Amino acid sequence: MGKNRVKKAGNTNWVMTLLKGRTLLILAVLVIFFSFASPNFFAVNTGLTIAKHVALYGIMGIGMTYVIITGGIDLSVGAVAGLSGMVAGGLINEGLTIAPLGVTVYFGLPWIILISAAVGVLIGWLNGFIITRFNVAPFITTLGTMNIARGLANLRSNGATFSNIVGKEALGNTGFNYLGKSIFGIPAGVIILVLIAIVAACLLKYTPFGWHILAIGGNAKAAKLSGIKVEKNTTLVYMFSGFCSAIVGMISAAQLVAAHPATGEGWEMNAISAAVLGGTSMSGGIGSVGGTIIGAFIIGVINDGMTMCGVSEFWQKVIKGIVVIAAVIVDQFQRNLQAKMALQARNEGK
Amino acid sequence: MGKNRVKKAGNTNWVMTLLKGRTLLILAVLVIFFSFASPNFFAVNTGLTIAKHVALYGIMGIGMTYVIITGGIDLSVGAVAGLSGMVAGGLINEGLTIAPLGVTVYFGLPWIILISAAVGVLIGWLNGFIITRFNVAPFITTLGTMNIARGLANLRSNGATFSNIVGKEALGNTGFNYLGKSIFGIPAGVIILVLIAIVAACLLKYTPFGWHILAIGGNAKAAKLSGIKVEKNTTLVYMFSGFCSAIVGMISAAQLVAAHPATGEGWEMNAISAAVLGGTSMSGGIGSVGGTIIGAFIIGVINDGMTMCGVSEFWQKVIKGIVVIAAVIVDQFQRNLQAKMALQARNEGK
Amino acid sequence: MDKNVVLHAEGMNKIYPGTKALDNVSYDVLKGKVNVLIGENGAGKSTLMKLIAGIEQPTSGKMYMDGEEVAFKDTTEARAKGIGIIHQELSLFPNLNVYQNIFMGREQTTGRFKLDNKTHIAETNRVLEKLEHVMDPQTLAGDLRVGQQQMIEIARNFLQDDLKILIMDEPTSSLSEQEVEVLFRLMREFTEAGIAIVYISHRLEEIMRIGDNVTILRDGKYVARAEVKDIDVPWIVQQMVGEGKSYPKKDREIEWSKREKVLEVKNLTLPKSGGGYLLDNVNFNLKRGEILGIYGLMGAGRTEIFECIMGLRPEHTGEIYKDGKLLEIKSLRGQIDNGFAIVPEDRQAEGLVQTLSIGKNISLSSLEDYTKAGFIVKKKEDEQIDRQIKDIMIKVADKDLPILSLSGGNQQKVVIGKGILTNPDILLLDEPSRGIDIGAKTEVFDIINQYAERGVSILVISSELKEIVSIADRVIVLSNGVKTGEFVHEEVSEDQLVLSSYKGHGTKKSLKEN
Amino acid sequence: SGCGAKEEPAKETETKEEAKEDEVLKGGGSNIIYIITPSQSNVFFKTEAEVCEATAKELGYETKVMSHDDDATMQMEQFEAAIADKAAAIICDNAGADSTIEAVKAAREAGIPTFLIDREINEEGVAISQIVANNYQGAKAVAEEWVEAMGESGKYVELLGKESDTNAGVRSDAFHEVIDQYPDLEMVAQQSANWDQTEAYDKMGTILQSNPDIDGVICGNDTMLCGAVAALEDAGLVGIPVIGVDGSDDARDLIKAGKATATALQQAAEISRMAVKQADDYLKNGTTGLDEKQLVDCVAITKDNAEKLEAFDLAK
Ligand SMILES: Nc1ncnc2c1ncn2[C@@H]1O[C@H](COP(=O)(O)OP(=O)(O)OP(=O)(O)O)[C@@H](O)[C@H]1O
Ligand SMILES: Nc1ncnc2c1ncn2[C@@H]1O[C@H](COP(=O)(O)OP(=O)(O)OP(=O)(O)O)[C@@H](O)[C@H]1O
Ligand SMILES: O[C@@H]1[C@H](O)[C@H](O)CO[C@H]1O
Ligand SMILES: [Mg+2]
Ligand SMILES: [Mg+2]
Repeated sequence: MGKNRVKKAGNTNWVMTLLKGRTLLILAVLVIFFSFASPNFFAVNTGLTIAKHVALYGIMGIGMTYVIITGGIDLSVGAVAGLSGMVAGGLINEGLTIAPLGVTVYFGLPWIILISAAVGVLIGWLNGFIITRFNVAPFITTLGTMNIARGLANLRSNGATFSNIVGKEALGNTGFNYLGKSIFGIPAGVIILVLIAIVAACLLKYTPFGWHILAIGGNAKAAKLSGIKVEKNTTLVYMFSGFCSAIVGMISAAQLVAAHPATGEGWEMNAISAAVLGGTSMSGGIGSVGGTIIGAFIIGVINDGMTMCGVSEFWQKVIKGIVVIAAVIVDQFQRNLQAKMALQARNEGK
Repeated sequence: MGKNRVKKAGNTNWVMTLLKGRTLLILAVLVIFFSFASPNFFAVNTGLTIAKHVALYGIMGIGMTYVIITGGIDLSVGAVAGLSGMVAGGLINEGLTIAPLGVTVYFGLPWIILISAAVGVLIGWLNGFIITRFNVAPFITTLGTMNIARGLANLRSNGATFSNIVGKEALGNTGFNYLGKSIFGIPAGVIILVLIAIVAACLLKYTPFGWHILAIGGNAKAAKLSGIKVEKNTTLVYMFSGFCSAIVGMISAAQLVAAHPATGEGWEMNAISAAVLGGTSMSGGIGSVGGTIIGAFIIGVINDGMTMCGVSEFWQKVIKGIVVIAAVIVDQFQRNLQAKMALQARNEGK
Repeated sequence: MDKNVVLHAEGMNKIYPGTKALDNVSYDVLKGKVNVLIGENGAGKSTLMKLIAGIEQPTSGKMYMDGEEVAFKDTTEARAKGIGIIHQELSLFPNLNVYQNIFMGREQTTGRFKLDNKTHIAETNRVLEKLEHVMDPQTLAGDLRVGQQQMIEIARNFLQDDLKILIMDEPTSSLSEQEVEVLFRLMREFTEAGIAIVYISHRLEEIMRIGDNVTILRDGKYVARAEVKDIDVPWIVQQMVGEGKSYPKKDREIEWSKREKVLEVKNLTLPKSGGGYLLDNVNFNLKRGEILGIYGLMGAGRTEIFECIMGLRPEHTGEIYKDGKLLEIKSLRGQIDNGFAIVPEDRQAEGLVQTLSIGKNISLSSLEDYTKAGFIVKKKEDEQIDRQIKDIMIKVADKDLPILSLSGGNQQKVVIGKGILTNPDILLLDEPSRGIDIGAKTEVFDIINQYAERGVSILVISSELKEIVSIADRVIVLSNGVKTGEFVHEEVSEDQLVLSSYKGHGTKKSLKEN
Repeated sequence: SGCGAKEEPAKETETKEEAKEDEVLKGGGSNIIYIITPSQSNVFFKTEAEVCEATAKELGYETKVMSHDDDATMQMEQFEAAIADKAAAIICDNAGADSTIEAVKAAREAGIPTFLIDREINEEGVAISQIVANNYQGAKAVAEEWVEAMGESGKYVELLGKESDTNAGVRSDAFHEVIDQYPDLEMVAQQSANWDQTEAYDKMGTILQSNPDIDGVICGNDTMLCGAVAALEDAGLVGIPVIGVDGSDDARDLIKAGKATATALQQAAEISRMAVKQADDYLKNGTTGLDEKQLVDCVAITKDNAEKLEAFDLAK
């Protein structure tokens, strides 16, 4: 894990710091490149727009990072985003109809957000439960819940879009769309990203919980014998991932002022790429929130950069594929080099 | 691996055989269910139709099974299918234009099939090379090549479809579409599936190569120490997966008598589900071709069965998700039970 | 060159990033002899063997076999020259069965491709017969116990005809006297057939029995070579460590009868899947500050006792009392909170988190103790870690280095340190000295004693007689899940232990089995 | 009403004649009509499916509704399922002008008549009817509205539909046939958003960075129009000329609110009704009495007629 490894180089610190910035370097290169390729690329506003797009898979990527650290994977994130968006949109436009009583309840904004987030957490719990209780492979479990969540999202409205989800003064459920607006020029999504990132990073680095999930990913058996509640913590992690996805779903719905059941299709891949580009190891036990955010920005910069250069979507696909692989390869090299230097440091230390 | 464990039960054989048929049971249940649910379901023609559909992800699933056994995963299969279809379609309708010479070469059918298959194998090799040479995680590697292959497929025709790919007598490149027809009432795809399945099954069970990839998935380090060429074999496996996908791409193009660049989007998930439903372990080292084919049929029966029952696509998604998870859970139970019985047999054997 | 030398290695160097694992070592392997190679953890034994077996390539240096120079770029090439190796770390395929494991990489085929499983199975049975370790060749390796797996590891190398050199890197680390006997007999057969054996072990008394000549390495350098008949254990230790060291002799004058029982186990019974018992009505108790040794043949059920106590075997029956109170064992975490700590048998698989630093591996079990408002207070944590490192003498440059940068012995100490930091009343140690050198071993025992003195009660499993005799205040012996003996320190003698350890086994056959 | 069957060139009629002559399709035997559309989560297709289902039920048919997600292979599988299920007829908004032909042929061989809606295929004489909105005419109509709103000059952006969908090309061509006559209208960016709302929103947002000073946007369909408008609002560009195609209620509301200029209503509801009615006629009388290819003109929806629009239907 970037951070961790770095410390190792007692003496050769500055080289390490450089290496630590592995992916940061790649990001820098990309930014410089596009700044020349497209005149208006290097500008505050462009930065904000990219940040706004990045926020979405950044937040997802953080949840994903946690999951991958435990040695798992969560394919359901995109579908969960779609579902929670639909739940929110539905509650705003149609409220909650309790058939037997024949009444329709309209909730206030806080409740709407709470319920929609809860839906995500619930699916996350389901993932964790199936994975830990029946030890079904995470890939399959979340592939299954992905289908389930997507299906439910569509069933909520029978495939229709909830449009103009601004709520009504009368019902006191207005304001949802502010999740998509900017506050003091900073997109709400970006602010939320920062908040979640700070919390997630602290949890991971400064609390027993964080180290416990790192241990689970590193060696589940040893973790268990060290008295770590493997099942419980793993489940919590999937719940967190579900939560993040739900938030993303709401933000994206708010931005469009409309909730569409197909929202989030394929986003899981962006989230995973972000995490891995950020140095998270697919084999678990290694990963950092900071890295993931850098990873998310790499993806964002490629996407928007190429769009601004007017690259055809076909080439965009090809280039994206190449860059992702290349970035990870470079990352590998730097990591090995780091490990080497660590050993060196150690033996000099002797 | 089902097979392996079963042998252990020297005496309690018949129960074992029943358990061995784990997924087979599930399949049976589904068939019976749909036979009642939809009048025309239980019929030879329906069977053939389903088989024809299953052939596609069955073949892909076999390649995927090999990959997963080595402990990897191949997300590029769908895109590769799309690409090879486009290559074939392009060669038939437009031939190969060598700009500098300003000539256009038209190949005969065997060559067309060969070249298109080669493309798949090539991408498979690229996967294997990146994974073994730079040890990039298979998930990321194949995610990258998936984008690359999909992009190239679109670039080949700029997103357009190659229609009516029957070839011209004059150019001697006719006959491609027979890959999509039936021979003595049996769809060509099904025949190809059977052939590939037999070869793949024998390779896996009766040759050193088969042992070696099982060993790689079981304990790569030990495999290396046993003198097994881990890199080489792993790469071969990805090439095989690429080959299978290419074949699938051609069959599907032949069935439609048209090659469409978007063909195969999302098929990787079907292939993976088929393998896992067939008892392949995502953690590697365990899997069988026979199982995968059963798994493929489970998916096929669910899809076509629900379609014929007129289940809405949304419910289809939900149900499919549930069935996949449920099937794997059942599988788990039976497997544990099997393991127990195996031990029993062994201890009685003492 | 002497024609008794099958292999001569000249000026071998191996440099790992930052480590000089081997420093210009020359080495002769003598025909028909047991060539012993010893040295402390990290001395370079395995490295030298890896070079000879083609697993790693030397940074510089040449090797000669009967006169001509040889170089191996992988194990296959070495094997072709008749060199086989039994690896220090188990390297089996849990997903494959016994005969697949044995023949992996050396498959027999009928025709060019078809695997010949008839032969595989027949050969497997033959070899296992020879090893007196009969088992169903169809069994999955994953279902075997450590010891049995070690046997498979050994069996693999017994197939090779045209074997010239057999390297055995700590083959006995998880075998008990019984199996060791068998092994030694086979080794004799080999040497008589003119095969050269290179034998690595940390069990010095073994070496004195089986070895012909001894070569000693220290810090990657050649130190000395001698004929076994001309030397004794103290001499070896002298050469290995530099200054003399041996097992600590304990002289504790304690009236155990007056000490209160902290742990009382009554009628502990654990059914074996498919009939029979892993543990059959086992009773024993543990006093404050006492070190209770558990001896037994591999497979006797010792680890199971620990698993029951730690709540890993909910299916067990019988009562376990701590300080007189009956425990209802819920979870492993619960047991840790109840004041137990376990140091598991298999360091790599169950003891360490390889992705974490040395420090974190030490503090992992007790992180909650260093938190304020839910957050870890770095200072508190570091204090404890540093104290542990000092306390149990872990040799480490920087606690933030990856755990795998430590040598075997120090890794073991880290695992023990982790257990101790939960400050337990009762410490369970399963084979705490497996595969660590005498230096590290004595240090580990010092640690054990030191904590016993502080009033911690300790249960320690060991398969090594000398060790358990010298360290334990009291020893109980398990055999086939039955408690067959109990001896207090004064009266423990090695032969008594051996005797009792067989009591549990009826026929000669079943004795081979377990 | 803006709808009606168009005459088509004689030559096509001939080819159709000989194709039609061969035999009359009786249907698979059951009373089920299979309704296959690209997706249920796109209002446009959803309306198609719903109207088809309703009309078919009125006429006493069973229905099975499914969507192929623009995956021709999946569509083929659904056709084959329909054949196995002995469907009476298939109504389909297809997954590709070329890659659908084989599926329709297969149905034909099984005696099942296919009626295509919204998107045409590149072969005649296999389907019984191809009832498609006149995308070309419709796109041109809204383009004119847009040019006027633009005052015949300014910078603009085009959001294209899925390249794989013929309609995407047709509409873009039509747009430019009109717009390119005005030299002062300058296209500063052209990107595909794959008919998708979120993608349109993101792409628009990005494009606005390289071209903050644009004066108008043209979109291949309404879902993209909605996404684009949302992005424009974020950039404070409310009310600049924006057009789309489809005539969805969401687009209508934006037009009413003055946030969008116009959209071309493809009378999805009408088209769907026609398809089912013709299927019914055909099954009963062995002929629809109409040509295979039927173009239904689109209606330009602007502020003036917006409130008459409801669920892709124009109140008479
Ligand atoms: N792959 C490696 N990378 C870096 N250093 C290594 C590697 N393998 C071994 N070393 C170092 O080389 C030295 C010798 O290791 P080796 O395994 O040969 O010791 P050993 O004598 O076998 O010890 P033990 O008795 O514990 O097996 C040690 O310092 C070890 O840390
Ligand atoms: N996987 C297994 N299946 C069946 N029986 C087993 C298994 N593992 C262990 N046993 C039984 O449990 C008993 C004890 O095994 P275990 O390895 O715990 O003994 P041990 O005394 O701890 O030996 P070791 O010295 O290896 O720790 C043996 O009789 C063995 O038959
Ligand atoms: O005509 C349809 C609609 O415009 C839909 O919105 C996208 O696909 C096109 O083919
Ligand atoms: Mg060693
Ligand atoms: Mg044990």
